[in-house]
Amino acid sequence: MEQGILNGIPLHFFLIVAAGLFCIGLYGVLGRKNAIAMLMGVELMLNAVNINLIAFWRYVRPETPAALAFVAFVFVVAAAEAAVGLALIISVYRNTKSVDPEKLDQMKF
Amino acid sequence: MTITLQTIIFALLSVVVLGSALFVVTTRNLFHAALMLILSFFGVAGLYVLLESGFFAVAQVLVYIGAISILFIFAVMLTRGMVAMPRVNAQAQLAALVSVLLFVVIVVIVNPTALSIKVLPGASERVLGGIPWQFTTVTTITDSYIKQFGASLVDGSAYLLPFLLAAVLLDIALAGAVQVARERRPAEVLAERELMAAEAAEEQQREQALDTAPETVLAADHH
Amino acid sequence: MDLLNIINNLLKIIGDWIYGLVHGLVGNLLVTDLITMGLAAIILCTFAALSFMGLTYAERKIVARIQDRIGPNQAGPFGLLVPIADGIKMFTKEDTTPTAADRWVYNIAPLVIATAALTAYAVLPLAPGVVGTNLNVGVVFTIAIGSGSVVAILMAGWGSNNKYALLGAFRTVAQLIGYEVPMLLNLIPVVLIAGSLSLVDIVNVQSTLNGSPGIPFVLYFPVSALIFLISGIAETARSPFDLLEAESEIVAGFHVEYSGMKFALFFLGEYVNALAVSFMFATLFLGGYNGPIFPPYVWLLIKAAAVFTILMWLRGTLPRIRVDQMHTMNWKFFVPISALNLIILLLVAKIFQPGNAAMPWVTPGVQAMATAITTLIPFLAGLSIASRRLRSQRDAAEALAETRRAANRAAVTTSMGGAH
Amino acid sequence: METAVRTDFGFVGVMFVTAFLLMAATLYAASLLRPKKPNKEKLSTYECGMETVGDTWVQFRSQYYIFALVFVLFDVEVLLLFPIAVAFGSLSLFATLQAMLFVVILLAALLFAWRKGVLEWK
Repeated sequence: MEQGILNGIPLHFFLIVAAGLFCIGLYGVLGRKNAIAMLMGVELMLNAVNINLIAFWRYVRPETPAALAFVAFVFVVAAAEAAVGLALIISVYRNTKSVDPEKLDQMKF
Repeated sequence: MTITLQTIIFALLSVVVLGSALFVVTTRNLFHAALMLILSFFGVAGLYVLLESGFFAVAQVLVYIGAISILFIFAVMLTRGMVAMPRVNAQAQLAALVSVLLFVVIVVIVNPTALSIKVLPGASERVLGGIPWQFTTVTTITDSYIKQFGASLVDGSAYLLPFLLAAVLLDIALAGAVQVARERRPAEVLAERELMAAEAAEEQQREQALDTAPETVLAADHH
Repeated sequence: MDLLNIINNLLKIIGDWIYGLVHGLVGNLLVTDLITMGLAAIILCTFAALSFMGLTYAERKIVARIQDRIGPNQAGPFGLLVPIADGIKMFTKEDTTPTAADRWVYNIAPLVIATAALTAYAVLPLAPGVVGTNLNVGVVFTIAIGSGSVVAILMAGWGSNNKYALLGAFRTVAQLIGYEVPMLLNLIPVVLIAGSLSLVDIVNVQSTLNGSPGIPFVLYFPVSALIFLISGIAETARSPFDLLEAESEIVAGFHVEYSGMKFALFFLGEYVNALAVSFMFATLFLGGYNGPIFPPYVWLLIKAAAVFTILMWLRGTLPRIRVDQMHTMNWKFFVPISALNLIILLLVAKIFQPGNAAMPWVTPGVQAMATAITTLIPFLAGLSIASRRLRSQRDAAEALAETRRAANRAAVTTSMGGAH
Repeated sequence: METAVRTDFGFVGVMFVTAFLLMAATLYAASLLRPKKPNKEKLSTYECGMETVGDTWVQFRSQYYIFALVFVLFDVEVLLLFPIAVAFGSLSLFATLQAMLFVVILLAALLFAWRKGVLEWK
């Protein structure tokens, strides 16, 4: 059984790159000691998801825009997440002079 | 496998994307991390071009590089002095292990040569959510995909609801972020603190009243 | 083929000839494509760089005339060699990297800004069939590539490790991202009517070929065109929006630490961007290369030159605006008005869409009139409200100052009376 | 076998690389031509002749961040509006009304920021 190949690149190449990006992002979220760096990790993970969605759209179902709608909403969610997350970090930094999430063990400031 | 121009570009882009992403999660300097994040986004836009979805490549540049990265850089600069902090937390090694394991698992799953792995007992071919995993042809697409996508966003039977909800989500996100991030005048903050203190005192009084004379209060409530 | 045809299609004929030549030499289609694309890219970059040199000269001369000066007149006849002298100076000037600077970031920033500015020319339609690449998302591409300069400015500000550079970068970026919003919002009306994001399609809709209406979009959307042009000037940070730079008042903002060729690249980026805005305006709103009698590429150059002359004129005459005025104008006037316009346009353009069976009298001309009138009304209303408001604010401030002065005078006279 | 290059974005890539190389070559040529006589005074941070006081991290106001927030909102909005604008010719009146509603919802966010007074430059 031959695989569908686009311009000489099979689908699983994209999937593996996306998996790599996702795992690097995951490490960023879990392992960094800085809240902004953790959010950067989240953005990397969202990008990996987008690569997967567009790859599947292009290879499997290019005739329906379902995946594209998902990608657009991931864009929206990523923007909203970055906006609110960074606003929170700035606010917390103003009050505690720290962006280390481990130090945020109080319920209020 | 034949080597075409596209495969070479794909390899280069993959190296750029993954390399800069690794730099992002390991560097000590947050500003450099933000710049490398931009490079990674750029590489991902290149991957979209290879996937022949030019609109999303440009959208990636517009939204991720033009907007979200700017937010990140502003946040890095507003939380100044945090440029060189400890890179990793205590669970970093465990996190690395988990990430590598996850990567290995995904590679095993998407590896198309391992046809013998069956997701369910008795399943003859990997079928995930109605999409046959093995497909034979890749159809060509036309430029009308943007049009199709745009029409589906405002089509009541397609993605109209999520589209409007996206607008509401953006609204709420902006309102919340503005409320959290804006610098309030000291007088405003003081007034709010006084209000909170007054509320707390009132609460305490009520509790004391409950403690000293529970029966009467309960009786009063009952009537 | 007659001479007229040859002149009209000169660029295309030359391009085809070069392509054929290279193909004959190489034989391989892939390599031919790559070589010709590389040649085209070099030609476009050289064109942009040369026009940068020419424009600096033209701008100095014209602004000098506006301000009743002579301008450069020493180097060569009419000072024509000034750009070359400038170039030699830039090349041979010492180029310092401050010890405190973040070396990599500092050195790459000018490259990023110049590259981003030049890459925008890849989608510009120069004549029928002559375009770097007919990208099906060309309009968004030109705006998206502009975010490269935002990143470059932040890199320069950070990399210099200088308070003023960083503050200047912050201010510049606040301005650039602010004015990107009305620019984007006013692109949408054009896309609505053209039904395509490709710049070539947008130009074709404005021509009379293939049964298109042949109405330039400035007649459809005069308000959008105006706001787009003003935002474009602010986007390129030119006078009267050059307050982050304010050469005559404060140090030069984010590029205070740059000298020599790196500074020249920032300057080049600025000019190339301004020229790109002129070309974009000519393409999107003035009909691009369409026009009678003259060959298409001449028309495009005439239109772009006209827009750039307006830019120079504004620079020569208007005073620099204040930073609070700039942000107020954007967020409280341009953005709401553009969004309002968009809402109105969606409805009006839909109702007056040509080809509606119920209203056979609707032609593209009627549609253009409807959209133009319905957007002009809220714009003028907003303008009058804003001006009345500003005037009352100014009057109130002046009245307050007058009462204070009067009180001061009274206090002075009483104290003097006490001394007597 | 020869493969035809997809020239639409291919040229953008070529243009990008060419522009970058040309500009880098210019910088390199300048580095060959120009004098290089650095000294400590010359390489110090420029501050109108004064010694720099403190580090570069002066306090920035979060005003900048809030402008960026509103910008992000409209950027994403426009991104979603572009495909709708492309499809506009064949949209029904109902669909057009939905697109208008979308803009109205986002205009509400701008009005909120306006009412909160964060669009002022103080």
